[in-house]
Amino acid sequence: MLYREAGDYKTSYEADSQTFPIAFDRYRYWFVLAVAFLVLPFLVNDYVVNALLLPFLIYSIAAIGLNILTGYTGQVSLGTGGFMAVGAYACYKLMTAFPDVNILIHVLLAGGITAIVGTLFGLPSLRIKGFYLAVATLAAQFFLVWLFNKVAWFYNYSASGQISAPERFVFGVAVTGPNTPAWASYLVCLVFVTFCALIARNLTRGALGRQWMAIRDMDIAAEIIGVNPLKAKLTAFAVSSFFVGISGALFFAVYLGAVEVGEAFGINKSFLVLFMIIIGGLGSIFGAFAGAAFLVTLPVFLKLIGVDLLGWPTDLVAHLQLVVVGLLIMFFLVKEPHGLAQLWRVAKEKLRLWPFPH
Amino acid sequence: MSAGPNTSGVKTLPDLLSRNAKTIGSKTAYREKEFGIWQTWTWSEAEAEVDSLAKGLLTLGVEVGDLIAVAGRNRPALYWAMLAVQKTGGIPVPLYQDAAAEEIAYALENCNARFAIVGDQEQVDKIADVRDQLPNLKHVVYLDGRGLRKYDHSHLSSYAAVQDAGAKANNDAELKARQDAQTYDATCVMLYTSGTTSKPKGVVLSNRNIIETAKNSCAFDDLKANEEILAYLPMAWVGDFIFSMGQSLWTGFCVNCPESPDTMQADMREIGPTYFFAPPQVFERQLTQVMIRMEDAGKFKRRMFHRFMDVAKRVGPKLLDGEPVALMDRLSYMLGNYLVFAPLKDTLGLGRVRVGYTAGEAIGPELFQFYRSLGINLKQLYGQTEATVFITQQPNGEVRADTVGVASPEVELKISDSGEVFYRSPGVFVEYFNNPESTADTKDAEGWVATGDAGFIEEKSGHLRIIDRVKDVGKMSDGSMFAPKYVENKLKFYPDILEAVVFGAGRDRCTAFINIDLTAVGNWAERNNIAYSSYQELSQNQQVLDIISQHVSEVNATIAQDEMLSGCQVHRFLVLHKELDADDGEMTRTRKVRRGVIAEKFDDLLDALYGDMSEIYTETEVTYEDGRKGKIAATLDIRDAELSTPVAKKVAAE
Amino acid sequence: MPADFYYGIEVVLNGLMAGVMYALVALGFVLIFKASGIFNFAQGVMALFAALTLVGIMEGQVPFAHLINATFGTEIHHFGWHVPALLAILLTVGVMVIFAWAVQRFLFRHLVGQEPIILFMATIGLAYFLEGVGDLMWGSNIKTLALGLPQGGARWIEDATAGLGGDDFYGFFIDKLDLVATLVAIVLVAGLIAFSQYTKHGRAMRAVADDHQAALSVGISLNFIWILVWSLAGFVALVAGVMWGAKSGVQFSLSLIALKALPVLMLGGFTSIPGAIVGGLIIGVGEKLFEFLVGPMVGGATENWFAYVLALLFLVFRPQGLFGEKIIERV
Amino acid sequence: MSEVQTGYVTEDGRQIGDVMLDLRAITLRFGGVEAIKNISFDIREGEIRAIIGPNGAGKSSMLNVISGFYVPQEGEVWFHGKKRPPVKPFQVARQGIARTFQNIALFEGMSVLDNIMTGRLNYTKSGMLAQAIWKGKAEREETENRERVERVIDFLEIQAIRKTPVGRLPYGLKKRVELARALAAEPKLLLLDEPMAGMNVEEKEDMSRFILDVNDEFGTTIALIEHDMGVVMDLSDRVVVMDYGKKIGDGTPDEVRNNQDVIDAYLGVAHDE
Repeated sequence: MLYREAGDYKTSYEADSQTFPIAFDRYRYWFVLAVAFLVLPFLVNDYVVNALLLPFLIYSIAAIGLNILTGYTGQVSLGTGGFMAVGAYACYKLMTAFPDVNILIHVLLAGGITAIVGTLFGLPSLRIKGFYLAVATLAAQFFLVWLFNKVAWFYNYSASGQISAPERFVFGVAVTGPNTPAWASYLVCLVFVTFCALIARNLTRGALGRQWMAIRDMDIAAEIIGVNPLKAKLTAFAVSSFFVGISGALFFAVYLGAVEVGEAFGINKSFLVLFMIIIGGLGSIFGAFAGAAFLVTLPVFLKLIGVDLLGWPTDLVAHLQLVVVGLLIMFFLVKEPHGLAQLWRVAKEKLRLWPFPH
Repeated sequence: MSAGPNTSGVKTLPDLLSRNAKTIGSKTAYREKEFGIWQTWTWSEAEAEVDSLAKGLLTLGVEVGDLIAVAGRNRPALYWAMLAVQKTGGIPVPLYQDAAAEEIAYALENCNARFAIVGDQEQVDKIADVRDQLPNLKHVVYLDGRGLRKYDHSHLSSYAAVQDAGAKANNDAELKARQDAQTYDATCVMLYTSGTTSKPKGVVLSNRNIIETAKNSCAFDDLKANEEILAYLPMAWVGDFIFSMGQSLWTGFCVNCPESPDTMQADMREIGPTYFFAPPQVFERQLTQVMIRMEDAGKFKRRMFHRFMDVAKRVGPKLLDGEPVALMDRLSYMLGNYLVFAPLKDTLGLGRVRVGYTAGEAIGPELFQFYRSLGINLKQLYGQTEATVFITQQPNGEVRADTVGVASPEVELKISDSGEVFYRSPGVFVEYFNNPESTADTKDAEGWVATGDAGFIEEKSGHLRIIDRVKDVGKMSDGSMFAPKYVENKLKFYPDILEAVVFGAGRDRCTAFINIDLTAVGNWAERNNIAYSSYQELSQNQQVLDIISQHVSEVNATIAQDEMLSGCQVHRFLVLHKELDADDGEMTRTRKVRRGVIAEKFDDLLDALYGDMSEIYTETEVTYEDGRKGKIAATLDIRDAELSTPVAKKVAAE
Repeated sequence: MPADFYYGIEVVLNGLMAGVMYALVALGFVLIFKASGIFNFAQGVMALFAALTLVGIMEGQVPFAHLINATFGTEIHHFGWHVPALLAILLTVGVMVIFAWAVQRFLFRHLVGQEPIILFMATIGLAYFLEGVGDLMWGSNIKTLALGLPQGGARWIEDATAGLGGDDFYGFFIDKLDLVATLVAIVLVAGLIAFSQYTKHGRAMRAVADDHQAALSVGISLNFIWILVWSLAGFVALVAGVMWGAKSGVQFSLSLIALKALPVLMLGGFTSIPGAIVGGLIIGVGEKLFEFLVGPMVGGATENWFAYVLALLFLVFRPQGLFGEKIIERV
Repeated sequence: MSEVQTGYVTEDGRQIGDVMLDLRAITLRFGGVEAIKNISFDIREGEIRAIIGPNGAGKSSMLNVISGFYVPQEGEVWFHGKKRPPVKPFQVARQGIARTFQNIALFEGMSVLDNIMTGRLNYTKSGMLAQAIWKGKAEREETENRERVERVIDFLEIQAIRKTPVGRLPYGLKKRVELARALAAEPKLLLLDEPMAGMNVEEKEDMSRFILDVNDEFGTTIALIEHDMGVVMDLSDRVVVMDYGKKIGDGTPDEVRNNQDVIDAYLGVAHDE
C-alpha cells in the first residue's frame, strides 16, 4: 500500500545507490526535514524543547555515533559517557579560551578532539575482542570521568568543580547561556543532527561502511579479502567518537548549560546510549533515532502516567522505569534483536508488497 | 500528433528511424536492464548504432535481397540488427530463440540465409550443429562473446567488431544508394508462422503492410511517443515485430528489454509499461500466482481482498466502459482501489497500463473480467501473421469477453457460407515464401484471406465472435455441432487446469485429456499436506481427480445452456501423466495444442476413453530440456463426468 | 623509612582482603560463564538484590510496600515480626533459586545460540530490571545488615604488631570483617571445588562447561544445569552481598562492585576459578598500593579506574588472560 | 614426478606462463602438531592447479599459508620471482591473491551486492572525508567499482539476487556469491577452497563451467582444493596430492592417477568417507 513503484526505474548507479532509492521514501524524507526546519521552530515551547526535543536530538547524535562503532563495526563500547564528557570539556575549554570563535566551530572541534581520544582508546580493539573489549572500554569511562574530576585545569579551577557554559551567539541569537530562546537551541541541535546523520549515512553506505560491516560480520574473512583491521577499527572509533563528542558538547553547552561530570556523564550514560541502539536497532541510522526517541519519551510518559495520573511518588516511578527499561531490553533482544529499525523494515516490505504477504 | 506523424517520403522502417532521429532525436528510444541499471539509447544514438552496423554488414558482403536470420532474446541490439539489415536492402528473418537445432536448420535452409545475427553462445552452437546442412550460410555475428573466445572466427565475428569495421569503412554512399533504392512495397520482414499443423511457412510482409498497420493501430488506440512497452515476447512473433518495431518506430515510443527471463517480473514492475500485450496464458499464470499468494495472506487481508474484489467485479468494468454507477458503489470502489486494486496493479507492474491487449487464444471470461475489474483497460484483438496482426480489435468502452471486437481500421470482413471468416486489409501479407500454392490456398485474387476460423458477426454490436478453427469445428456422429476449443477454454479457465484437449468429431460423445496446473494444484496439495514426488504422481492423485471432475461437470452445466453446442458435454476424461510440451511437438511454440498430433500420439488413451475401462497403462516418449529423450510409463485413471440435461432444443431462429 | 614500609605492608594486607571481596563477586561470573558462556553483567545487582532480600526478610518488611501503598493508599510497611538470620538466609537462597529458574525460563531459553555479545547485553538489561525490582520490593533507602558479624579493627593484631616500625607505627589495622570475609571466601571456594569435583551434578556441570554437545549426548539436561549454575551464582552473590553489605551498608553502590569484578575476570580469565581469586588479589593489592604510592600526587580516588587500566594494558599483551590458553583462529 | 618446463601450451590451447607462486620447503606447526611437513610446489601463470588429499591432509592450511593467514615456521613463499616477507593477510590480498573459503565466509549482514563490493575495497583510494561528503572522487570510485561488480554479477548469472541479503540464499548460490566477491578483486591468483563441497551434480557442473570460464576469459591463475576426483581431473592442469601434511604426488592428472602412493592414500580413506 502507499508505495507506487511502477515506473520508478534507475538509469544510473548514482541513482541506484542513493540514500532513498524509492521515490516515496525520498518525498517522506524531504517532508520530515521541511517540517522540522520550517514548521516546528514556530510551534515549540520551552517544555517541549527541554523535555523532549533537545534530549532526543542530542542523544540521537550519540546513538548514531555508538551505532557506527557497535552496530556497524561490531565493537561494543561502554565508554560513551566518558567520550561525551571529553566532548563537553573540550567544548568548555574552547569556549572559554577563544570566546570570539563561533560556538558551532567549537562544537565541531570538540568532536574532533573526542575523535582523537577515542582513537587512542580504540587501539586495544586490535587485540581485544567481543566483551573483553566492552569491559576494556570501561577503563576509558572511569578514567576520563576521574580525570575531569581531579584535574582542576579542565574546569578552570572553579570552586564547584562544575563547568557552566558562557553565553554565546549565532547570528546575534543566543544559543548557549540562560537567555537562550527554546527555538534557537532546538535549531542548533537540529542542524548538527542533520549534518551528522548525512555524514553517517554516506560513510556507512560507501566503501568505509563496507569495511566496518565486513569486520563486524566476519573479521577473519574480512582481513583475508583485504580489509586492514587496524584501519577499519580505528576509523570506526574515530568517527564514532566524533559524533559522541559533538553530542557531549551540545549536551553540556546547549542543553544543560552546567554539568558535574560524575552525574552528567557517568556509566549510566554509557548504558543509556547502548540501550538506545539496542532498542532502536543495531546497524541502522534510523534505529539510532528511533531508540533515542523511545528512551527519551519513555520516562516522560511514565512520569505522566505514574506521577501526574496515579499520583505516585517520583522515586517509585523512577524504580518502575528501571524495571520497564530492563524488560524492554530483554524483550527486544529476545523478540527482535534488530530492534525497532527491523520492525520498520518489515512493515515497509509489507507495504511494498501489499496486498501480498510476501 | 494524434493523427500520427506524416508519412511523406517514408518508405521503410529505417526511414522512420532517421525521421525520429531528426524530429525527436534526444528522446529515449530503447532501454535495456543490464548490469543492474537501465541502459538507455536515444533515437539518434540508436540511428548511429544501426548505421555503423549496417555499414559493417556491407563490409561482410551483404547483398540486396539477402535473407538474414536474427535469433536471441529481446535486446535493443537485435532490433537494431533488423533495422541495419533493412538498411542494407536485406530482409531480416527473426527466429524463435528457444527453437531446437533442427527447427533452426529448417528455417535457415528454407530461406537459405547467407548471414545470421544471434544473441549468444547458445545460438551460435545451435547453428554450428547444423552448419554442414547450410552451404550458403556465409557468416554469423554474435552479440555476447561469453565463452566464444576460443571459437574459430573465420566465419564468425562479434557485433561490436562488425560495428567497428562499419565505422571505419567509407561506404556511406553505397548504403545511401541501397536505402534509396527501396520501395514501399519491397519486403520488410519475413516471419515464420508457428504452423499448428504443417511445417512453418515464411510469411513475407512488405513495408506497406507494416507501416500502414502500425499507423492504423496507433491511431485506433491513440498511442503516443510517451508510451512505454516491455519487449519480452519472442522476436520471431509478428506481434512483437509490430509493437517493438512498427508502432515504436511510427510513434517513437520507448522499447524496454528485461535483464533476463527470471528478472522479467521485477523489471516489468520497475518500468511500469503503459501499453502492454500478453497472451491469455500469461494473464492466467499471473492470476493463479495472485490467488496462491493471497492464500498465504493473513485472515484480515484475505477477507479485505475478496470483499473488495467482489465490489470490483460488480463495478470495475462499468466504470471502465463509462457506464453510470451508483454513488455508494463508486465510493467503495475508490476505497477498494486505494486498499487493494492500485497496490495490486502496482506490484504486478500493471500500475500504469493505459491500453492492454490479449490475443492468440480465447480468454476465459472470469479471467478477463478480473483484470478489467481492477481498472486495467485490457482488450481483445483477433489477428494473425498473414494480416500483420490486426483483423479485429475491441474499441474502448465496447469490451466483452466473448467477442474479439470490430474490424480494425481499413480492414474488411466477410463470413463465407461455411462460416469461415475472411478479411482484406492493407496489412494482408505479400506471399508465403517460395510457396505459391499455399499462398493461393489462403489468399484469393481480390486479396481476401481465409482465416481458417469459424465465426459470426453479432447483429446488434457488430462484433466478431470466433467459435473455433474451421477444421476443428466438426460434426458429431449425431450431426450436432462439435467445437472443441470452445469447451477447452471453459475448462482451462479453472486455475487447476493448465491445458485441455477435447475429442468428439464424428463420435457419439465428447471426451477430454486434461493437464493440471502444477503450481496451482501443487500449492493446494501443500496446504492439504498431500505428498507427491512428481507431476505424474500428483496428476493421478484421487483427490485431485475428484476436483477436476467437479470442474468438468460444472463446465458441462454451462455448455448445456447453449443449445448450439449442448452436444459437446464431456462424458469421460483423464488427466495426462505429462505436461503437453512444444519440445515434444504436442503444442506450437505459441502454446496452441496440436490436436491431431496428440490424438495419434496418445491413441491408446483415446481408445480407452471411448472404451469402458476405468484405468489404462501407457508409455510415452518425452524430450528433456537438454534435448535427451526418455520414456515415462504410467497407469491413468479414467473418470466419467456428471452430465447436465440440455435446455430444450428449439429450432434455431437464424 | 621503616614506618612507611610497614604501612606499605598494611596496605598490601588490606589490599589482599579487598581482593578477596572482589574474588567473591568474580566467582559468580566464572560459574555462569563456564557453564553457559554467558557474561553475567547482573552479578553485582544480584548481590545487591540478595542482600536487600535478606534484610527485608529479617526485618519482616512487606514486599512492594511502596507500590501497594501508592496504589491503594494503604499504609502497610512491616509484618511486625523478625525472622532469625539463619532462616532468613535460607529463604533468601530460595528466592535466588526462583530467580535463577525465572531467568532461565523467561530469558535465556529464548536466547540459545545467540552471539555472546547479545547475551551480554541481555544481562545488562537483566541488571536494570533486577535493580528496579529490588528497589520496588524493599525500598531504596540504605539498610544496615545486622547479622552480628564481628566489626571494627582486630585489636590483637594491632597490639601484636604495634611498634614494629618504630614508635610512630601503631601496628597493622585490619578489619575483623575482612578476616571473616577471607575465611568465608576460602570455605566457599573449597565448597564449590568439592561440589564440582565430588558430586554428580558438579561433574555434570563441568561436563557442560567442557562441551555442550557431548554433555547433551550423555543425557545431561542443559536446562537443569543452567538453573543450578544460576542458583549457585545467586548464592555466591548472597555471600558477597552480605559481606559488602555488612561492611558498607546495603545500598545501590553495592551493585557497582560488579564493575570492579570485571577487570578481575579479565586478568584471571573468565573460565578459571583460581584465576578469579588470583586476579582478585592482584587487583586488590594493586589498586591499594597505587593509591598509597601514586594517589596523593594525582589527587587520589585512583581506585575508580586503576583496575580497568591495569586490565586493559594486561589484555593488550595477553588477550586470553592469565590462565586462558592461546586461541588458534581458523577459517 | 615430471617437472614441466616454464611456458607451455595445454592441449586446449591455453598459454601457461612462468612460475607465479613458488612454495619452498614449507613447514607449519600448531603447538606440537605438524600440519604441513616440508612441502614445496609451484603454481604457474594461467594454469589451474589442484591440491587434493584426504581430510586433514593439511590442504586448507596450505591455502592459509599462501593467503598469509598462517605464517609457516619454516620455508619460503616466492611470489612473482620475489621472496615474500612475512605479511598480513590483507597485504597479500592487495598483491592480487583472492580466495574463497571451505565453509562459506560471506558477510551475512549485507546484501549480495555489498558483499561483492567488498571485493573492490582495495581499489578504493578516496579518503574518509571524501566519502563522508559523497561527492567527486568518492562517488566516481563507487560508480566505477559498481560497474566492475556488475560485470562479475552478469558473468556469474546472479542478477536476480543482486539486492537479496545473503542470509536468505541457498547454499549453492552463496558459494557463487563468494566466488563473485573474490573475482571482483580482479585477482592474479585465485584460491578456491572446496568450491563444490556439498553441491549437487547440476551445481557442480555450473561451478566447473564458471571456474573454466574465469581461467579462460580473464586468464586468472587458479589453485583449488577439491574432493571430487572427477571434477579435479577434468579441471586441473596439474595436481598436488597431500596426505598427513606430506606431499605424496605432483604432476598432471594422469600421472597422479597412476601414482601408487596416491592410490594407497585414497584407498586408505575410501571406507571412512
